[in-house]
Amino acid sequence: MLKQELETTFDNITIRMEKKNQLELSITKDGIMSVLSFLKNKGYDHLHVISCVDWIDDKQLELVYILSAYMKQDVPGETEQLNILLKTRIGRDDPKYITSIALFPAAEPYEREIHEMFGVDFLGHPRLTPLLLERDYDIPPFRKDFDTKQYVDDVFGSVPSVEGEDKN
Amino acid sequence: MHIIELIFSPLLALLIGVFFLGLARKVMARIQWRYGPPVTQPLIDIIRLLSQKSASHGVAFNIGLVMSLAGSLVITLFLPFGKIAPMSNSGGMLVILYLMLIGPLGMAISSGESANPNASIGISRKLLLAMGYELPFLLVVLALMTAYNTTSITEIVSLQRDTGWSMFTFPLVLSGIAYLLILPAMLGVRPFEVVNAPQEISSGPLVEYGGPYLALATLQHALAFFIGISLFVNLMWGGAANPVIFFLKMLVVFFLGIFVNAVFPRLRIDQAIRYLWRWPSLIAFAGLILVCVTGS
Amino acid sequence: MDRNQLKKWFQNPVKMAHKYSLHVVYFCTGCGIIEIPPSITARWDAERFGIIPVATPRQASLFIIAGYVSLKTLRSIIRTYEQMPEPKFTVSLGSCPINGGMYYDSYNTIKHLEKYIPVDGMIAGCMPRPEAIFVGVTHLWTLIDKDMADGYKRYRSNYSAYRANQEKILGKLEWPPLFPIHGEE
Amino acid sequence: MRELELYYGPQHLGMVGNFSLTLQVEGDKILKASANPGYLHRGFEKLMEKRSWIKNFPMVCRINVIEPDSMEMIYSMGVEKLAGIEVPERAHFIRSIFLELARVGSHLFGLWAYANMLGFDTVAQWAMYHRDLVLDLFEELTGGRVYHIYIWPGGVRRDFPEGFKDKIVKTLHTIGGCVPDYDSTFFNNRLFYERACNVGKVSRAEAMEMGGVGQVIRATGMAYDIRKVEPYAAYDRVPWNVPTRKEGDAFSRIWIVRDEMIESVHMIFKLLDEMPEGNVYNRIPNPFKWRIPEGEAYVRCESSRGELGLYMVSDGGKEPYRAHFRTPSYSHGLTVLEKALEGANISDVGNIMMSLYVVAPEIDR
Repeated sequence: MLKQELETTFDNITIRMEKKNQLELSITKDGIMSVLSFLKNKGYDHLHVISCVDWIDDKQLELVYILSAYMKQDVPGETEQLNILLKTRIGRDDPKYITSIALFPAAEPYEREIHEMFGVDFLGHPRLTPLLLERDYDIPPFRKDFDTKQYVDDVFGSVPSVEGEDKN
Repeated sequence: MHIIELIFSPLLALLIGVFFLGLARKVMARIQWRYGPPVTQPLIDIIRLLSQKSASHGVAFNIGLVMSLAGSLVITLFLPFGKIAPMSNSGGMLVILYLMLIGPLGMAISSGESANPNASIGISRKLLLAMGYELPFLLVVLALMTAYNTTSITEIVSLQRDTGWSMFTFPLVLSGIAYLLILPAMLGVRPFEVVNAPQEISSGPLVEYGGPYLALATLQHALAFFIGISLFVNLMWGGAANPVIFFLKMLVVFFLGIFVNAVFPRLRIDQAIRYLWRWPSLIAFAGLILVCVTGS
Repeated sequence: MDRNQLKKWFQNPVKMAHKYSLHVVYFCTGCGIIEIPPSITARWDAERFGIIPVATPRQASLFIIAGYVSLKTLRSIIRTYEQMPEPKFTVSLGSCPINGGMYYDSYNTIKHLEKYIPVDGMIAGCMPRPEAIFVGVTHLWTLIDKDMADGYKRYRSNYSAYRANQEKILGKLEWPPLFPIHGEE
Repeated sequence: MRELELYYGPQHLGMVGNFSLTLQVEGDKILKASANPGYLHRGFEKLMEKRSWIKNFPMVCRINVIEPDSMEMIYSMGVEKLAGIEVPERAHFIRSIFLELARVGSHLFGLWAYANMLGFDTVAQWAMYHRDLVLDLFEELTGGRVYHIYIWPGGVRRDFPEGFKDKIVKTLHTIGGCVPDYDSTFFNNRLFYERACNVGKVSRAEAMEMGGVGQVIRATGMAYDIRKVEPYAAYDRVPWNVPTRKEGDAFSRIWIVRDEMIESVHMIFKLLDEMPEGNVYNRIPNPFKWRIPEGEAYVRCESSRGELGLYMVSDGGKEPYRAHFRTPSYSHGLTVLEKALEGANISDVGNIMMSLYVVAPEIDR
């Protein structure tokens, strides 16, 4: 039902439904906002998470918006609960995207985190300040080319132990 | 003899106050299904604190603390503890009422100097709370003074020996009830433990106190506890001629306070003030009118 | 209290008071904090030994670092430690402050806590059970008895090395040094 | 009045984990609050990419220290969905019982934290004692007090030992026998009502757009529970109710916690009655060589603080390519809390925060 509506409304959308309760939509990067507002009007009003996957081989970052309907569970006819995975890919070098706070205020911390962990700039976000991290990392730490073991050896391994500490 | 009493009675007050603090922790622990610390625990804490080095935050920080402790120590001279009453003939209730303000004021000066926002919030709460219970307390004291026609505590106590405890004599019943209602606030136990609330404002005025300063503040707290209970016993429960009986009476009041402490959460400061200025004040006022109407 | 203890009280009341009045500032840095509430509440009741949590470092004498230490926490740990009045003791819970534990390759947790602040005792385990915490505390008592819980003295004497390590990992620290640093006077 | 900047946390008595708030205060009123998490960040999701599927179990349960079991559950569910593993019927029941026990324990911990914040030491101590009784059950069943690693892909690690059912019943009766005590000292206490009523109000519309889940939306009258909506384990095999209230304030959230605990206990009794015999796990391939086919999955379950989600991607390798946990405290602590604190009294910060049941390690991961 929703599937047909989506197919007729948007041209360049790929729809897959392989697993139970899970609808995967892929769309080019300029279509996300219109699909999000379309889904929100359809009752998919709860944004669970905005995730990001680093596909380093394709030199792309994939943003994943996961939505489901909270209010809709009372509506008769819609018995099946769907989790919608809305995906888009953006370039890995100098990634920029638009914020979705206007549609979903819950997106604010997720976008902050993705900015921090993957280095994606969300245009129009009111505070892209550091959320979780203390140090500045050269490569945002959640990217695939950030080697944690190497980093740990470089940074923490080089700290000398304090003199006289081995007394105990 | 008089000199010995002068030296002895503040020490006794300190000792009993510290003992009450320890007993409070033990009793609370038992209510909470725990074994609890030894009764001497506050004493151990004080020894430990006195041996630590801590930072001072300026001259006013030290002076205020000493002033607060000294003010509380002086009150104990005016309070009869059984027969031990070194200075209770001079002065009387009015002096005590005046001196009771010095404790919070000294703490305010001292912790204001530490410039910690938690301390300033805590001290504003402390002064507000003092304002809250002073009004009904003053009304109660006025009623007592009118009823017994004297301001001296020793005389109030000795008069009660003839008439029975003032809490249970006819015109003072209402005042007695009002005093009982504000007693937790005067002792600073829950639900009125708003000043030191560790979970809300990191123990309020005491936030920057460490080492010896905290030891002095603990002693001041112990003294305040002692004064609150002793004043109640003297004014309402007839005091006592014998120090042992007096102590037992104090224990009963203390247990009342601790049981209230165990089963209530703390109120917000505005709720506490609203409570204190409503029922206890009304009852105390009614008690005062009753005394004036029926009095001689 | 047996007779032996009474004798000790007379001999050295200050040391005994330090042993039996450990006021703790619990730094709930990690998983360790989950076993702290059981150990201070009805089941194990740490208050038997005079151990109670306090709200501010100024009032404390024991600093319990309960678990892995992330970089953001390290900054506040150092500040808290420096605010505590001397003598002060530090105990860390769990394997993570000892050598990184299961976060050996995490980019945001430090691996050896004793390189940044002196630690008097380390209780291993993931998580140390409440019993283990009490064993650690009794061990600390022995150390205090033998004057071996001298972390704060080591901090004083090796302050420049500690400060250098802290600045190496956290960048320039915004508060002034607690003790004079060698070579600057 | 002078405006003050007040730092609340990171280390604070009665707070679960390190979490700090910067409050703009005018007098006793909070003008603006901004949350500052990150004190417990370990980078789990990054570390998981370096460890094999089965090695990740010790990692996931440490994300949430209070209730690790729902973390194990969601990870198992994710792996099962990606790899297409079936779970035997008895294992479903055992999982449900186990998770409900964990929910009771976690709620008791939450009650400790909340009561402690209000200065209700006595009730706090009782709650912590009762939680310990639940932990004893876990210890007997799994060998661990806090971290259990009991739920695996394909079932559970081992069956209930002899006589374990009776022990569960006995423990729950002990705890249930104290409900009148809790009621008279805490839940029906007038002062608790005074402190919590109309404090930290979150309306349904606000909760929805801020991403509130769990008690936050159930306190606004919406009976949304993943166990009902998208049943997993054995939650659709027995009848049970979703407790709701209408007001949306701290008082109703804490009452929902109480009602949920009682509902969980009743549910455990029903599940114990209807538990079938049989196998408790299906064998999985050799975990050291285990590869999971390419794909992605989003699974969710109901933890004690609300909906817990896991987005997982596999590229057909030995390790997860990406795992992202959507934890309930994330939106509660970062968006809902900031909203609820605006205009609140300064004494109510901990009150509001613990009634939202914000658990810091969940936010930071």
